Amino acid sequence: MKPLRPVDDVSALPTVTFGPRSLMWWGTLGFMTIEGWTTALLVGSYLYLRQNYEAWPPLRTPYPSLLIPSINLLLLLVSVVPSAMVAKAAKRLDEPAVKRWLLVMCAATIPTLVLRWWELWALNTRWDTTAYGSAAWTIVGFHTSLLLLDILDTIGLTLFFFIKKMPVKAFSDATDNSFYWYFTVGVWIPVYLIVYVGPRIF
Amino acid sequence: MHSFFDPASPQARAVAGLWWWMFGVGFVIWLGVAALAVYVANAGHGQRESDDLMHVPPETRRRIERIVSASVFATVLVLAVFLVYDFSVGRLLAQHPQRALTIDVVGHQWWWEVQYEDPNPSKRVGTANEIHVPVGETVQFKLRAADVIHSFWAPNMNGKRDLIPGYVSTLWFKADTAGVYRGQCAEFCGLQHAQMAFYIVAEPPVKFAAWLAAGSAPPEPPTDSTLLYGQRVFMSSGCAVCHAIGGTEAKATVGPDLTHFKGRSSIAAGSLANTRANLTRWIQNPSAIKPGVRMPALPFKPAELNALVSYLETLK
Amino acid sequence: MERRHTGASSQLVRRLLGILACAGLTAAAACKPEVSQSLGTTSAQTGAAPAGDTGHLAADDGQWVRPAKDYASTRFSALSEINTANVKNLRLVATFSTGVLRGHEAAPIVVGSTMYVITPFPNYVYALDLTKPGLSVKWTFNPKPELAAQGVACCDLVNRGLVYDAGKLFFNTLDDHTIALDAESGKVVWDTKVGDINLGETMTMAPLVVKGHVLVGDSGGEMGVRGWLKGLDENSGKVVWTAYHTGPDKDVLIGPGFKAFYAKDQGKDLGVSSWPPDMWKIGGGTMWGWISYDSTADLIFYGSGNPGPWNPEVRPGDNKWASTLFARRPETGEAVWAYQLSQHDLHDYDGVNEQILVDLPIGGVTRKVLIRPERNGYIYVMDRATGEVISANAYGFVNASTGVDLKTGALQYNPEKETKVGKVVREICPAAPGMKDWQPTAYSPRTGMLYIPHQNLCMDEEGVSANYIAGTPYVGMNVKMYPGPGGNRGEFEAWNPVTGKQVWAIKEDLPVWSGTVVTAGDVAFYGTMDGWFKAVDARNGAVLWQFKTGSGIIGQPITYKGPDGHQYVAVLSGVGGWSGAIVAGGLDARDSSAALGMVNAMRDLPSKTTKGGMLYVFGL
Amino acid sequence: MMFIRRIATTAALLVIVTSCEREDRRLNSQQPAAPTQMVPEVRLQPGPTLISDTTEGPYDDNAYGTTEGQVLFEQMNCSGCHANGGGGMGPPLMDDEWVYGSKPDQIFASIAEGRPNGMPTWKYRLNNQQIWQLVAYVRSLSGLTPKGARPSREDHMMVKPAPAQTPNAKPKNSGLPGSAQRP
Amino acid sequence: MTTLPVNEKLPADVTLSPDELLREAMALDTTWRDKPGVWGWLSAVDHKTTAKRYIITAFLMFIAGGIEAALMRLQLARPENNLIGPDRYNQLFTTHGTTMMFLFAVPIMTAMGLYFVPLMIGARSIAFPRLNAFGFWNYFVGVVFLYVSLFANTGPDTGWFAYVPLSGPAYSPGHRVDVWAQVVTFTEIAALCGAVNIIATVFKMRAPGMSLNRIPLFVWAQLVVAFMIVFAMPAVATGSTLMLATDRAVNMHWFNPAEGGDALLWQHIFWFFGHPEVYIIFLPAVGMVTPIIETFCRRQVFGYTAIVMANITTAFFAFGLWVHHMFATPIPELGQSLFTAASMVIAIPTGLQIFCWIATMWAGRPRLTVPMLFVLGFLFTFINGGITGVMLASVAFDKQAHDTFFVVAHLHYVLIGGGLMPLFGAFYYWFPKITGRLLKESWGKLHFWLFLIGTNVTFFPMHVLGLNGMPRRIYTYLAPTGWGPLNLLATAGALTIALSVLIFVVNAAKSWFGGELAKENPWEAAGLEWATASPPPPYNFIHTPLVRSRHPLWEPTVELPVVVGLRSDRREILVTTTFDARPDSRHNSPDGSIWPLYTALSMGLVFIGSIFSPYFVLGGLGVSLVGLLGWAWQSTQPSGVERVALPDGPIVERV
Repeated sequence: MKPLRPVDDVSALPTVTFGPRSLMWWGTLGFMTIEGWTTALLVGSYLYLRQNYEAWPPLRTPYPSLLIPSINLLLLLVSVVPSAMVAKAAKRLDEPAVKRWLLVMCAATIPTLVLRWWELWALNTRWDTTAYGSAAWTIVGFHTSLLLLDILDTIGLTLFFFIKKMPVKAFSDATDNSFYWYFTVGVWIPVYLIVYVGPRIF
Repeated sequence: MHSFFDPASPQARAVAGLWWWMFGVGFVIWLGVAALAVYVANAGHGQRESDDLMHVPPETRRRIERIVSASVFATVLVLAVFLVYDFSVGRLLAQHPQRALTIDVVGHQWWWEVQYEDPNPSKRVGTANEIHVPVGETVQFKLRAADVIHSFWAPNMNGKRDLIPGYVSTLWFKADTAGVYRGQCAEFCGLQHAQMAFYIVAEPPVKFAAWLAAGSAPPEPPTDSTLLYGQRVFMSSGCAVCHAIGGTEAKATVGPDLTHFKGRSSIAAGSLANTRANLTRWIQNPSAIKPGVRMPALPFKPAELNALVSYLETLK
Repeated sequence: MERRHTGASSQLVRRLLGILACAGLTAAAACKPEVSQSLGTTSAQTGAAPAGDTGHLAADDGQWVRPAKDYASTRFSALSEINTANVKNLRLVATFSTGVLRGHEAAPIVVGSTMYVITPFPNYVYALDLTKPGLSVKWTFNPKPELAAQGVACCDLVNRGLVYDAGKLFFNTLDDHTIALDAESGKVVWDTKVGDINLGETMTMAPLVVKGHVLVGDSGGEMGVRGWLKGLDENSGKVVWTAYHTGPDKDVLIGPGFKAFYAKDQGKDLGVSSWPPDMWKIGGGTMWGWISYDSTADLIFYGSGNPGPWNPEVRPGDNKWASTLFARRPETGEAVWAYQLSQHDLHDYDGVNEQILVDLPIGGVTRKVLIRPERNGYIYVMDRATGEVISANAYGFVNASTGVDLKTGALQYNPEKETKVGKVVREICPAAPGMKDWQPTAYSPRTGMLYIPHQNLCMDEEGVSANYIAGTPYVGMNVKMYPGPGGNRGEFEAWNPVTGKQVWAIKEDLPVWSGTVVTAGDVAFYGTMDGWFKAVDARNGAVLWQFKTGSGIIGQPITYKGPDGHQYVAVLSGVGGWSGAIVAGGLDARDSSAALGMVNAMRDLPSKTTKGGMLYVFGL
Repeated sequence: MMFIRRIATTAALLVIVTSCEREDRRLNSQQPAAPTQMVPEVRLQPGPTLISDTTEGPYDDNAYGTTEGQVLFEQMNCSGCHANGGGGMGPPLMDDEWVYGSKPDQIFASIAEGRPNGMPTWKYRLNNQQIWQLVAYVRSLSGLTPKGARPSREDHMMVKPAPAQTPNAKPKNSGLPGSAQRP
Repeated sequence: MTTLPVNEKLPADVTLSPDELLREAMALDTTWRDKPGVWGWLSAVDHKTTAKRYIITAFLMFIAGGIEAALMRLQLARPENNLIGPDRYNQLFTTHGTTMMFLFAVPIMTAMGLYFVPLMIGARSIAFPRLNAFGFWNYFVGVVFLYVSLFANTGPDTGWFAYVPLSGPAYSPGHRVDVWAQVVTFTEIAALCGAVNIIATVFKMRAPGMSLNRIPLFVWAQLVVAFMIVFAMPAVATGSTLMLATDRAVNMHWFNPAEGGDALLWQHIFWFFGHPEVYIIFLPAVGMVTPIIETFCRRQVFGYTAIVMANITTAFFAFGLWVHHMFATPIPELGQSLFTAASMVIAIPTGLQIFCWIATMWAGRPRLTVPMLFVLGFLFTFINGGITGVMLASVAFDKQAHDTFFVVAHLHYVLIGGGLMPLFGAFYYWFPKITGRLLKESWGKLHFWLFLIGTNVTFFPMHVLGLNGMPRRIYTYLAPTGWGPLNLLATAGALTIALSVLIFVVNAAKSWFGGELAKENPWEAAGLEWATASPPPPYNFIHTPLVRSRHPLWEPTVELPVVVGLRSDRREILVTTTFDARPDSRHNSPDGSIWPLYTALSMGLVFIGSIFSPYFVLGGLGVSLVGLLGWAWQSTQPSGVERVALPDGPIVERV
């Protein structure tokens, strides 16, 4: 074994970092890529199946309704604001603000999940009637699972902030949680356009 | 009779030519690279050059660079030639015939339904598991699947084509050598994928025309009493609810059409030679020969079985 | 009863014509001048009866001796006691329970003072005395058909009626017997078995007696039968001739006298060469609908049913002579001309509908035409001497085809709606029962309009494999029906055949599966499947009166003059038939392909009506 | 420790035995016999309670056999009359009403012998194995067989919920009262 | 020598005394060692522990798959043989394919990465050790599930690519295909967890100074493959879990042509994963070849950059070839030609790498040790498979050879040659690092020769069989086909392979428990993994090494430069910058936890339960929720004073 010669001392380096400097951010990014790609594949398959139809949605299947999905889209977009405020407060290590905005974030995001139920039925078809229905339900359903996971994450984080002493690292986690929420909302925009608006336009 | 190496059509011949070329070039490349690897592994050149673990002398490096670049270039070249050759073969195969005898083939678990198309629908000829084609004439196949994916493959004639539910695929070839060629389902299709074969009988156009003409005529009705009894057994048992015999009341389409059954060389989709003994064995217990086959074993008495087989033997 | 030979002397015919012309003129005097001419021609036509007392009876508007009223199939009654002004006072006079709970599609008939009613399977025949209050039963006849026949009847166990001629009643039983009864005593005169349920044949049509021949056809287009029309000797029941609707010319009775108008229908043995080998033997082309007779030309007209199986991919070719309109000689069955309405039929468009024989002013000339509101969605107006199509206009929403090419006579299919194996083709309109199924139209010479009860259904179809086993269904199609555009499943429509335009229409929620009758009082009657019996103003479609019967109505209303000299209206109520199978057969609506896809369109019917079997008679 | 091992072994054996039955593709096996004794169709019986021998359908808990029954159901044109279970010319099979009883051997008898109101007799056309497979499929339509062995959707037009989605059901009009059945 | 990206700030004459090192090592050992006992064993998160479990399980799967293969070969040994019926045979070949691809090849390649990547880049651990353990347990649940099912006669039987509609609800009743779909789901989750881990680890945890151009080639290969997994595995997850399983369980119509679904969609989706899958197996293997050649030829590899670029191009092209598995399907001819060209182009980077290795050997002094022999075996065998692969890119020829034994031969040449041979070489090469003991060379040579001969005797005749018309996946054939003799030969070859593997197993077992002790760096190799003890301690390195070149241990310096300052009283790891690998922050790595196992089991409940009833999904999710909460609770325990780098401000200390 070669003798070791110390050439640098890292003890002054920070132990909690935010954003791309933190490992967790990379892990989040990795799973975002996987989930985003899965959504893209589903959307690709949806468009592939479209070639099998003379009309899309198939004849006798009504267009998806737009009211609830549009409201929900709006709500999702609005929910980005408290989410950004959480991240901003977390980056200041401002615990009261983080708690406050987390509550607001919960209040803004949980209804989206509730609305999602009607949003599924707003597809105006069942998953087991045609391949169109299957594809639309699967895409929206898959996004629902992302939504559910992220909302559970937010709820858990909020809960923990209120009931226990959180380590400083939790502030970094809170920013990653917001980061993930941006993704969840961002990925919904093309899905909304393709699944709900798309059949009416092209 | 069942081999890519004995092409019996221009299509298969072209591909076989491509293959022999690829084989030759590939073999030379393999031999060259393998020999080189053995040589460098044993020669220990490096000893003469340097003991520095991390670096080789610049002149050696340049020489190696040149050799590696040349090899890569050679690879690209060979691939380019291959690509051109392949495309030319591909274009030959893609030449859609102007007018061709069209044969509809439907893949079933686990047999092949065959229908010869004709603008006059009453001249259509149906058979199963054995396809007669005229030598020197392009034949087009329209391939469909009735249940799962099958793949139609007669290596002596042309490559395979998948039969996929929801799609109609086409395949064509021109047999140029008379003979009997075996083919087989090439896409895994369930329990009896292994025994889903068919035969292509390439014969001179005159003979083929005669065969086709005979195909649309029903067989001679039985006369002697055993045969009549056999026909009655057929009609009054489970046979008639699955099979059809032209000119009789049996017109079912679940199993192969038996109108000219004895004219075929094999039974059970190429599983057995079409002999009396085999036929008897097959009818007695089909799943003993093809486990999982959909044809049931029916409880025939020996006399019935005998008459039935005798009757089937007359369906020329 | 005096026995009349089929070859009635021309002298007699002339005499009858004279009498009837007089009758027509009398009637004409009572109505508006502008319609009198068409009435006159029609009546002359109508009354052109050749034989026996049926001629007198048919001419007598107080009677109703065959479901279609007259040979021209107008279902028009010159009775006018009940009219637009007083129809609102119509009340129930008598009822009679038939004791059967299947679809009652039959028309009661009235001969003299007796009303005869035939029920669905088991095909009881009742003779009801109209002179006694409350329709007392004179006699009952039970033909005791084979129970097993129920297993091969495609669309409920209906019977479309019996017919009276020369003292005898003629009807078919589900198990393929044609029976002649003595009308007075109800005793069997003869009983001929003309079909075989083991081959999938059943009989549901009402026979027609022409020149001493009882014309009967078989049902079973969904069972791989070979369709035919037979002419039976009226007196002995012997089969005089059989005209098949598939197969070689000699079986179809196409002889040297045959001349089709269009090239597509010309050729030798088309009934064989337009089929894959042997398939004509199981190719359907049944005959279970209506026959009309033109005594001047001495031709019967009728259409054959759908080719089998439904799945068109297994029967490439035109599939002649299924879905074909035939003109034949009644005594020999010899075909004079034929016109295939739906070549290589894709969607079960049987051609069995009624044809109404009238003379119409078309393009300034009066032409002898037949009018067919066809199942494929077009009203064909054709020259009945030659088979030329004069016009063919859609009388509802049609997308399965784009029209009829009047040059070639061919139906122009829409390739997008062509059924495919293994692929659902969506929104095919009209659906398999067509724009109009068997339910017959009436024609009023007073208004010059057709009164068409029909449905408005579309469907999804998927071709599947079809296996032929004699005596079992041979369909090869998954079907799912639903309401057509507009959402109303039925319509009662008035149509002007001269202009080829709709005049008025009543949209009904449920298919209008009943027949109709129109009177000189300008009232048209029809029933709905939820049990309403309605009287409407024939001129404008205003509903003037309605009565809720015990079950859905799919029968054919009639009107007659009772022994008391007053006009009555009678109809059988009892839901069923193809469209009512969900109630009559107790089907499960979770399977939308049940009853060949009809159940999906009728899933709410059980909540609107129940089984029944009752005769209703209404009077003022 | 011995105890745990014994439990583990039993559990493993149980898994193997139970799922063997459900997944088995009986290809070469001996054909199941026809029921030796027909179960009466009517509940009403004179005299003391009659004990009858009810047999289990040999394919009721066999997914492959049930699906083979499904194939036969189409090939033998059962679907022509009974549609995809909803009925048409024939009575519906997916409901809980059984004119001639819902027990496997009763259905076997209905198929094999035919029934007077139009059901043809199939015993000369199908062998016992095929009839038993049909029995399993017919029972699966109305949720009478174990759920795991019932077929899912077909590659056809969607016309009805798949048997696997049909809730488990108790039949009506199904032969003898429960107390009279010998297990 | 290139300039260093890292400042060497400390005086040049300080070295650490053995005493200091020992104290540090003991402190680190207490901090990092997995807890003892059954509970500790189940909660272990050390990347080496997890990777070892992976390797052993995957190798057991290799044996299982091999036994299945041997049984199939015995059935095919002669025509019309009656040893195994079609039903069993179908289950066997499906399980064989599924096992070898999903449960052996991909996991073991990932596992080698999970073991060696942190060691090779000088890291204490992996980025997300608990996620790593979770991944393994998922995989393990999948393994157990598949084999319990197989013994319960519920083995999948529609081939490892489970083409619909045969695998769809209408033609595969029962739960056999569901088992396949869920096993695939488990392995996908495992692979994705591994891939995310490797990406984060390689990007953020490299030793100071290990800039992108100094990353060892094995690590490069693992990085490229991790990216491939991230884009390939979701495809099969989509296909099997979101489409096939839902078609089967809740009547979706993805693949029902009647209702607008499409059987070809499955093939597109599957091969969009399936083709990259081959490279997911192949690239790590060639990543193993490079260090073996370097070490035993005592030369740094020729064309480092070229090989890295070759890896990256291969990865890109791998996603553009899937259609060449579908040439026999009715898809447009123009599209096919495009895929032919792409399939041929991918031969170029592969050829380039081979030439680079040969050049390296040429310039070096090869020692024919067992790992080297396996590398040579790899070259012979893989090139054969590669050439047949180029042949199969031809649409015309592929239509003949597709789905025949020719393809079986080709894919085994590629996977055994390109995957298994380097892997065996790697076993011999790294065995001493993992176990601290050397494998016996003589046994190894016997193993190699038998394996090489066995492979060629088994698979070479299959080329001829395929062209003579023998389709794959047939359980029997008739005597007149004339396929008997070559099949018998192939069976003999298969048994030879079995024998050789048996020799390896015995050798490994004997050596592990009583083999010759290995030194820290027995081969005098250059990689950082050899800079620590054999087997490596739980903390990998006492101090994080500092890297000045691609071959740190071949540096002519006497001492190994290290950075100090990481705490030893908690699991602290060094995070460096993505490109230059400058020290950036310290990160607290989590310690052992039972929650990954709990969560994996509850996910198992979800996926396995979903086969039987959708309600299991809801219930299972509820149970999983407990696990996730517990996991999160444990992850948010207070950890004392932290130095927080505010995003746009100074570093502050907070509790």
